[in-house]
Amino acid sequence: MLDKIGIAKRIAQELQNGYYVNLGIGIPTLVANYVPDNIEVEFQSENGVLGMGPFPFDGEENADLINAGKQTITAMPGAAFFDSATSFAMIRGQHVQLTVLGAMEVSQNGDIANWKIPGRMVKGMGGAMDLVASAENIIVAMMHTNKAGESKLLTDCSLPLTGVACVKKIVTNLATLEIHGGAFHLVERAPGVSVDEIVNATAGKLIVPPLVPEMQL
Amino acid sequence: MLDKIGIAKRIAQELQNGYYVNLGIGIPTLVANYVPDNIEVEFQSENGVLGMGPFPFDGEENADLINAGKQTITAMPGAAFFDSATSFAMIRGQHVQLTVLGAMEVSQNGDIANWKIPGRMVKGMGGAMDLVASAENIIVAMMHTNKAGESKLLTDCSLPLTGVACVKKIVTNLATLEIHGGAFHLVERAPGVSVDEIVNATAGKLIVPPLVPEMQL
Amino acid sequence: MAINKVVADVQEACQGIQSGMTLMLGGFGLCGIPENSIARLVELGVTDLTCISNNAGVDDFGLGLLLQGKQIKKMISSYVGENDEFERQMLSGELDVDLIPQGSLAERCRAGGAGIPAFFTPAGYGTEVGEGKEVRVFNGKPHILESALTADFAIVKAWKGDAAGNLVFQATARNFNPMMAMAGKITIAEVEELVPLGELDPNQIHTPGIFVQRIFQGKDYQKRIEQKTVRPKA
Amino acid sequence: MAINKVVADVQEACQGIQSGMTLMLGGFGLCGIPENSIARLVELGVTDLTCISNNAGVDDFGLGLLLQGKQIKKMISSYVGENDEFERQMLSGELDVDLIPQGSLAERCRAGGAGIPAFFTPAGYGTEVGEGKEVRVFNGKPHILESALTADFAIVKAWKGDAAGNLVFQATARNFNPMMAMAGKITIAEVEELVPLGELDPNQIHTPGIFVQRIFQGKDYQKRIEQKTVRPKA
Repeated sequence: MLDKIGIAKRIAQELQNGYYVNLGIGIPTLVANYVPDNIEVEFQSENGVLGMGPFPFDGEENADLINAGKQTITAMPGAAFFDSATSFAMIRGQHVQLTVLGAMEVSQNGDIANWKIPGRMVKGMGGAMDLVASAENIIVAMMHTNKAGESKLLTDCSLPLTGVACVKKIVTNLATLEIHGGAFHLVERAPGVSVDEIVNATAGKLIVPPLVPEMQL
Repeated sequence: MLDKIGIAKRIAQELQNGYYVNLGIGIPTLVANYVPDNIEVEFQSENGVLGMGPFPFDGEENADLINAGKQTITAMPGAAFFDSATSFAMIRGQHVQLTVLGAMEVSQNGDIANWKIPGRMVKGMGGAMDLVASAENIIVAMMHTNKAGESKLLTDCSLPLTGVACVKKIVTNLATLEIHGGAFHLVERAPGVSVDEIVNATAGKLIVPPLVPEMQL
Repeated sequence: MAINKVVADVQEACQGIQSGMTLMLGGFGLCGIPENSIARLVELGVTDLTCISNNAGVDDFGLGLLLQGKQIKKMISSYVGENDEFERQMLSGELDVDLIPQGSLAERCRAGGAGIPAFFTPAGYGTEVGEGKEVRVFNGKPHILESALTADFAIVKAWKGDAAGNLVFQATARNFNPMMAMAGKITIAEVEELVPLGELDPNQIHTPGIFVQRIFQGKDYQKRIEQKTVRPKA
Repeated sequence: MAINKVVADVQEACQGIQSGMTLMLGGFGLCGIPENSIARLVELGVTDLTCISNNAGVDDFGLGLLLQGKQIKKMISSYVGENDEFERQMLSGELDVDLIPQGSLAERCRAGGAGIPAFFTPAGYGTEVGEGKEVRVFNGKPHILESALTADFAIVKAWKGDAAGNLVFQATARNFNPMMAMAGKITIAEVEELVPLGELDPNQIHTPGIFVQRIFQGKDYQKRIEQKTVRPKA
């Protein structure tokens, strides 16, 4: 079974040379730590920076330079700053090759819910709706089940949607799955996880091929 | 009767302190020479400059700095350069207070035709359609009649339109006129021009008030 | 000559702002917010404001200060976390909240400033954001029609500015400020440094002065950091 | 690390451009046009091109060079004067011409790059530009629906650029270049000066590198002036 770092490491394998990547808050943020050495990628933050670098050294933080999670950051050589309209032009115009974000629920046709729980305080969707509606390549990083042990991979989402039929790939603590043809397709097992465990933790329609390899991390 | 310079001088009287102004090619360009001393205006050129200055001194021209007529220009202190989308955001968003342009025909409801003569080579509308459709305050600078002596102030335009119901004021070699309520309203006579001459040269509906003052230039 | 937009101070800059008005306020979180003008709005005590701003500040800073004084009737934002008083007023029904996808919010402000009354975007299709909005399919993909936003006053904060109203922003403090500057009937710009006319390179202006009606040099900027995140020196 | 977009020369930059493709070419008149790439298109001899460009050059420079070789099937422009060969081909029916209001052209390119498939604008309503287009009234004013433009290749010219593809333009040579850079499936940028990574101030980038796929340093720029207009020294 993977921990959050394991999920981030597995998603980092999806990075390709030349990708512009938008990482959501939480597990997705960790992906930046595991970029393979032999490729160049640039991280976009929707509040207006391309070429995000690591966090600043203590004492060198700049209040004018933050990421979408409002954390202080640095900029790499070759970075660019821009306004929010230009930032979402990049996203909506599909210039960002990969979007990684968390989710509360994903359905078997690729719907995603990650912004609102009825009856609880709603903080807003931020840039998530633009990201999921626009990206050609979205990977969801999440736990396979919620804190109550219920599957987050469903026939239909029960929560208000963030986007429709947009998720193509999911990496959870248990497995890598793809979504097409109205079903989850099991691609890889997390280390030490059996196919049965994944089947039991998946409420939506799940296609299991004869051979399910274990992830190589 | 006014010559082109006279028309430009009369239109310059319409300038008010703080106006951003877009001047079309031809007579309108001359207006920049007659800005009253006691006011500040800035000239916008739709190819991407705000704060246009005079033509450069010979030998100081810069191929990268031109106006919409492709003439070499200079920029004043406080000028700004921007792209064409931003430029027309200024125009379409009504941030430019006054647009002055020439016309082949104007109708009594404010339609304007100034870009195309069927059967002749069509060069294109350039920015004229955006300018006339967007501006709150358009002044047409033109001769009252064409080379054949026919009125250019018509009931309906005969040429393909550039814009509909958009012209509010016209300054010709003969008169200043306003357009409202589906008619031309005579406001001023050019020096030495009689009301009868103006009436005879105007094909569209013309309202003539009891008293028509002569322009003060 | 350049048109002079300089006003003496924040008091003069905020003249005419009245209760019931719609305001746009630049900034992302606490980054790039018009601190001086917000403080002045608190002083003025104007109420029933509709505030268009990506976020709502924190309890004791940014728009949180206006929420404390119950000056805001409605917030139009993309994300409003990090604010307990906001949550209290929203849950009690005192505060009306319209949540908009962040990219649509940015583009709707730009559209308002650019004279584009409406445009199609895929963001929000099939969600409650799309409810009641026209849907149209382009290239096989459903989009919804979103409308322009404008405001009685837009209030923005820049790094540098000049008397002509030209603005330059610093790093990610730019965010929503340029689009909001475009969309205000009257746009107030407060700047950290008001420089002499001609000092800003005309190639390097982020917001041309035509979009700014009033400009002044602000003071005592706190520039608070919401999430100070650092790594240890090696 | 920044993604490296540098190609060796104009030959490598223009690889893949084929007959029948749609190209966007930056520039206003002869100001800010991609001179090196246009010369390469002449060498390549590709034909049946659809060229989206505000203007069509003059007889012996700019896109006029492609017209001479009858390489262009269709022009999408706002203004095409100053070109006799253009006129001849247009009147003879060899060349198809789509004339678009300049602001709509700029916005349609931006929309293409920004994932906005269509938007409403007042420009062209009631004229032949509006014929066959959807009309809708906003705030009492009729608008027409205009659609996004994209291209197989966008070819732009900048003043300075870096390996990450970031571009900075000079004065009014910026014009259509930034929007076209956004709207190309592949965007080629030729620059007067390719500077080392990190030399451009990230605050002062006009076109962020994400919009550029290939960049090279051009040479032998003529930068012709169409209308040299001067005043005598006092």
